[in-house]
Amino acid sequence: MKARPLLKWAGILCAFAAVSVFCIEAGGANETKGSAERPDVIRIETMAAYGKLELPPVAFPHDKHSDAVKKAGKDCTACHKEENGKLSLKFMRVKDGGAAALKSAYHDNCLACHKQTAAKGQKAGPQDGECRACHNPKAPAGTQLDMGFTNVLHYRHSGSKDIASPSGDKDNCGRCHHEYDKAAKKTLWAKGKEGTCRYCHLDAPKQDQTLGVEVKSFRQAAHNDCVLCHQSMEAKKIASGPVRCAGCHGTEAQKAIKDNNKKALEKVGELPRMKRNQPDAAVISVNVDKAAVAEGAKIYAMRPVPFDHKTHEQQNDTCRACHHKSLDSCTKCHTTQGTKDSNFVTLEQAMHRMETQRSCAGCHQTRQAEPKCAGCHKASDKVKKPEPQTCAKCHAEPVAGMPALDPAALSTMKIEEEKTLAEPYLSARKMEAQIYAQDDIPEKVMIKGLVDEYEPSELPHRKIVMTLLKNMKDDKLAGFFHSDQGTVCRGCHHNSPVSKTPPSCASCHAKPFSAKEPARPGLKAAYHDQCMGCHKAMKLEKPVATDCNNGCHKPRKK
Amino acid sequence: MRRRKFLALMGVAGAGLALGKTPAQAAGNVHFEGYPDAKAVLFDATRCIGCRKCEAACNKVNKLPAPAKPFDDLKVLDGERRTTAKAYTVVNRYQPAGAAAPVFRKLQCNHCQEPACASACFVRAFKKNPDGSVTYDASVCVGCRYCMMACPFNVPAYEYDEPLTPRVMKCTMCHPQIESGELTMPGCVGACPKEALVYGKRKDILKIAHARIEAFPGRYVDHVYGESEMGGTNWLYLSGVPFKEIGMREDLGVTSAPELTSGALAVVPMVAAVWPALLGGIWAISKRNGKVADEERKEAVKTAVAANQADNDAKLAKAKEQAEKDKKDSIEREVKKALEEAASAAKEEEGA
Amino acid sequence: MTSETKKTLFTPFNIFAGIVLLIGAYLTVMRFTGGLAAVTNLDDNNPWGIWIGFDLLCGVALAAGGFTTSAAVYIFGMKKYHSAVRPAILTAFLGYALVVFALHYDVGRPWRLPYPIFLQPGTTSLLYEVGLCVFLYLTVLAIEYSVAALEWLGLKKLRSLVHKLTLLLTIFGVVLSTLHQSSLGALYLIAPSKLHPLWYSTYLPIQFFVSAIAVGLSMVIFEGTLSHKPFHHKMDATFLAEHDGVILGFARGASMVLACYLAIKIIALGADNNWKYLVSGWGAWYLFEILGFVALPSLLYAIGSRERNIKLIKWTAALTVFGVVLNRFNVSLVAFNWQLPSAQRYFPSWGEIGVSVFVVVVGILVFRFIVTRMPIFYEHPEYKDAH
Amino acid sequence: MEFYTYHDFMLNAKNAVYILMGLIVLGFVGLWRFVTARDADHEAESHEEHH
Repeated sequence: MKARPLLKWAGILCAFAAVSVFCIEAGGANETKGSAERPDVIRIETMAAYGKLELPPVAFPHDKHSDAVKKAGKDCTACHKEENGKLSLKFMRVKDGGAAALKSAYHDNCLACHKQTAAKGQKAGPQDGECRACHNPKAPAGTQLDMGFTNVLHYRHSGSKDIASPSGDKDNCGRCHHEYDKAAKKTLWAKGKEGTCRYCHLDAPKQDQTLGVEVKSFRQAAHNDCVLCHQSMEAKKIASGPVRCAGCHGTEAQKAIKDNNKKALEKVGELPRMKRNQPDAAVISVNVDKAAVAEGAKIYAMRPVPFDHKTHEQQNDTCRACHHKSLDSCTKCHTTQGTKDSNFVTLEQAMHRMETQRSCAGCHQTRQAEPKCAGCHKASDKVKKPEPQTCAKCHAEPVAGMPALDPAALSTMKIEEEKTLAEPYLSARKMEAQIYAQDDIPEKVMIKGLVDEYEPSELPHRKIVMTLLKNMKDDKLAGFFHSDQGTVCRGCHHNSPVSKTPPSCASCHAKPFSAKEPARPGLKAAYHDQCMGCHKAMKLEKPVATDCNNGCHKPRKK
Repeated sequence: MRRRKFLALMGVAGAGLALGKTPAQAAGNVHFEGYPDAKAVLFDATRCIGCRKCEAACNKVNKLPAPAKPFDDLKVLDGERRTTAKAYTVVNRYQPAGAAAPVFRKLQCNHCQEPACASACFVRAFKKNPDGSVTYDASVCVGCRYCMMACPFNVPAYEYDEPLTPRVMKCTMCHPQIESGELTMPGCVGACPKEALVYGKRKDILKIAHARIEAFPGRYVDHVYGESEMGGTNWLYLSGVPFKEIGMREDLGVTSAPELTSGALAVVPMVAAVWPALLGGIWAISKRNGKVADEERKEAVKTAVAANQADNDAKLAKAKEQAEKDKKDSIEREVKKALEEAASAAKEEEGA
Repeated sequence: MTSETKKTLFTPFNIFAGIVLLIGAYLTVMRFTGGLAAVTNLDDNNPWGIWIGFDLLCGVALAAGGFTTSAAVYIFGMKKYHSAVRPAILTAFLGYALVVFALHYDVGRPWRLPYPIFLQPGTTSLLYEVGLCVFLYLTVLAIEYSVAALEWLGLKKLRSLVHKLTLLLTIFGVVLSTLHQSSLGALYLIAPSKLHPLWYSTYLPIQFFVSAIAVGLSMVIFEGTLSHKPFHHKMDATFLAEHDGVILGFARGASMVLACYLAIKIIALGADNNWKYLVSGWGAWYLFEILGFVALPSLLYAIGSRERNIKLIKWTAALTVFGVVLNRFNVSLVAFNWQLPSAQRYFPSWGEIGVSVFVVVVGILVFRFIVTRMPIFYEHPEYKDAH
Repeated sequence: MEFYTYHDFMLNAKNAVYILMGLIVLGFVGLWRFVTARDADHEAESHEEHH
């Protein structure tokens, strides 16, 4: 009899164990699943500034709310207070007044509205007591795509008749571009000093000591200026830009914007240049120690580079592509030693670093990744330093009869004057790819490496060369860099001097795995690697690399 | 009495536990780098085009039976394959997420620096040769397949359809053919049109592999697979996609197979050395305990009887009687029970 | 007597045994003419199936009753369990003999089984250690068991000579059992990448050894219970009188050993910091094993021995035996190759199951043959008090 | 938890094991007391029976 309660006890323990096993399993199985893209979901975690959050942040669907408010016949002021005639981006307040105030701002207003709506018998959000409905850690996170303001979009604004200049000027730049005037205590248009918003409006709001104001974050500035303007236009029934989150930050919307940009560009033909007094051409040169020069010191530096600013403007989406901090000239911050403002990135690095798209070489390299170029320029393999003759392409050799490009003289020159110096050099540049005379290019090359298995392979040599040349037509960048005879040949005939009659492949590539040159491929691999590698990079479907008998080889006749 | 025995048992168990772990960690501060001139093969997945020429060459060089589908039939690549008794090497195709083109990977014996198969074999049928290859001797193999259990790369295959003379089959790095002068490099390496396979001294091969990573940082994952996996292998791999995307385990660790078992092997002599002495001691103690207890009991009874004989005679007699009766009852009960059980058993048996 | 024998020849068990023997014969022919592929589901990724997982691992574990009982009686001086020794030794002897018998089916060239010991020892292999110990222990068990056979045959002098070796053989037996019971676990130490981390541990050898003691004790209880019915008439008064005492004592021992095993299992979990794996399907299966078949039987044994509940103890013995079988299956089959896609996982063929059943039935038949003839459950009248 | 050094891993694992060790020893004592609790009763009972 005594055994009974003990057995019961053991049974209960067993059941408990079994239940916990399944609970643990259930816990493990619960993984957050990927949800559809929600550009309007904002994480509300303002309270985090006042200590550890008691409950998870709230995932707030903004568009859903603005639609509901609109439907209810109210406007933005239902949730956003006005300050100096402008809506505050914060919810039901102008300033965060501490943890308690914040908490009640959200709880009182959200829940009150939900309650009212529910009382009217309409679909409403979570009610008092349903904490986890808002503070839901498993709610889908919002995914907001960055909104890019390209030069075309800029033109669509600057060229719009609906956007008038506030000061009555011909140009409407002042409608958006501004500077804070300390004396007037407000923002004013500084004509000719416009830059992109991000130069001043950084990722986070920042107290500016000299101006004595807090400079809004880019996010605040963009929402304030773009969205509120769009809204006011909309109120005046003028066709305008997006006002909903998804309108800028959604995939669909961005595609639509891109399409509209394209249409606008087609309509105008060539995109008008921005009016910011930028040069058509300039000369990029190292900074010099003027005092030392005055004393007659000689300058040892790379030759200055004539730069076609106008062409590069057309090739880029935004000014920020190169001018990442300000619209000043590169050499202002990037000196030979680098400055604190440039984070000690030197001029050489700023122009040649491969890891960044902002440098000349880095940006040009991305062009080489295009299939038509990639056969020779296998992008990922670029670690070799460029050959000396490549340097001279940009760092112009002095040409008789043309003005000398002297760093010392350039350092005191105004940018408008540089144009006259640069233009002769730019117009003298050969911008078309060159090749040897047709007769000097062998038409066919017979490769007899695998004669024990296959008939000799026939390489359509001239056809290949001419195709490469054709690919470079109408391409200024390619034309400029391949304007010497023999440059194109080096795509295959590598590691030997440029020549009309380069050495045959077999003169370097013999048997594989030589002890002295273990990294050098044997002849078989050298051919296969070169041909297949190029075909693959250029995305040429045929011949299929593994189709030996129908591709390059034919089985040997017995 | 019981408590004392329990404590003794616990002591033994404790000693056993202690023995089980300490030698395992004291495996000795020894380190081996392998044969100095061992050869290795480097497989570069960024070069492999999946033409199966290596498979064909391997088949030819090792005189393996012809496959069901010819080697130029690339449809075979649609399924993932492994090495078998009839194919020492196979090439598989993978489509890693985000990669533009499929990636190929060749499988064969990796010729571990410290082979698991050799460590696991209880007849020493596997041998690590000075040229880096790991070879197998069928003339002593019992066919227990522990080598296949041990191999972290799932390489050795077995002739399951051989009733009496099954062999374990795996790549030999063409050791016999190179030894005899028939080949200068493994068959697969010689056949590769792209030099996706490089043959040379392991030390040089490692240098080449690292040089390639350095020369083309964007092209390769910064790791030479096999440099340290399972203590290092003599078949090394480079890849442009994470190795696990091309069917290679990245969680094998760097501990070689012999090191994994050295701890357990170290305990073996300890058990033989410690157990007999310990057990003998326990036996002696328990024997003496038994004797002492017997004497004590006798002594106690004697004293009690002597002291109480006079005035307790009657009581004792009564108690004895009672005890007697109890004993009888219990025996009777037992016998009765036994009889009943026997009867019921017999009955059941009859019934059946 | 003869009529009785005839009458019992066609019992349901005998008919079943006959069928199994016929199937076994067929499978034997298939195995040795068509190779392993003809009868098994083994493949290159799964070289070891139930012939190792059940016949070898479980066979050896379940035969652990021999060394635990003889050690308890002869070394630890627990004389009151004396009557349990002979059945346990016989079970162990048959168990090991059957393991070796079954291995002949599994290995490729069975006649080479002596190679590792006599021709070319691969001493780095834990399988060599297992092989050597099983070989030696089988010899020890044969000698230990031979006392009964010699009594049956009436060879008094030889019998008393062998009997004098009892202590020596027992100690030797414990040493060998310690070694190979643990080494069976150590076999898997070489494959950390294939065995699920919840089951893989550097403590595997100790886990196998301790669980073998637990299952050894349980097998004495379990097998005693099974034998009780058919062979009751063969059991003498001492055996029957001691039987309940044996059960209670062994239950208490098994409870502690199982608790010890549980402790080792949990420590192994902590030592490798594998807690995270508990929160998964594998974790649930692992907890099912150690809670349901280690912790629970330990508790039930404790309750049973405390309350002197023989019935509960007997059921718990069955639970423990099943639990250790489950553990061996988990290590060798379920959690082994856990990372392979399910299509490449192993499941035994009917032929493999058939051979395993065949081996077990052969064991039962031999056991029956011996206990009905030799002094196993009773003391030979001529050798009473000879120990 | 992620570990970057073997030392960190061991520190974490061993901390857990030492705590487990304590719990296990206590558990053993508890189990042993549970199993043997009736032994005294039985001895007492049988003693009484004899008188």
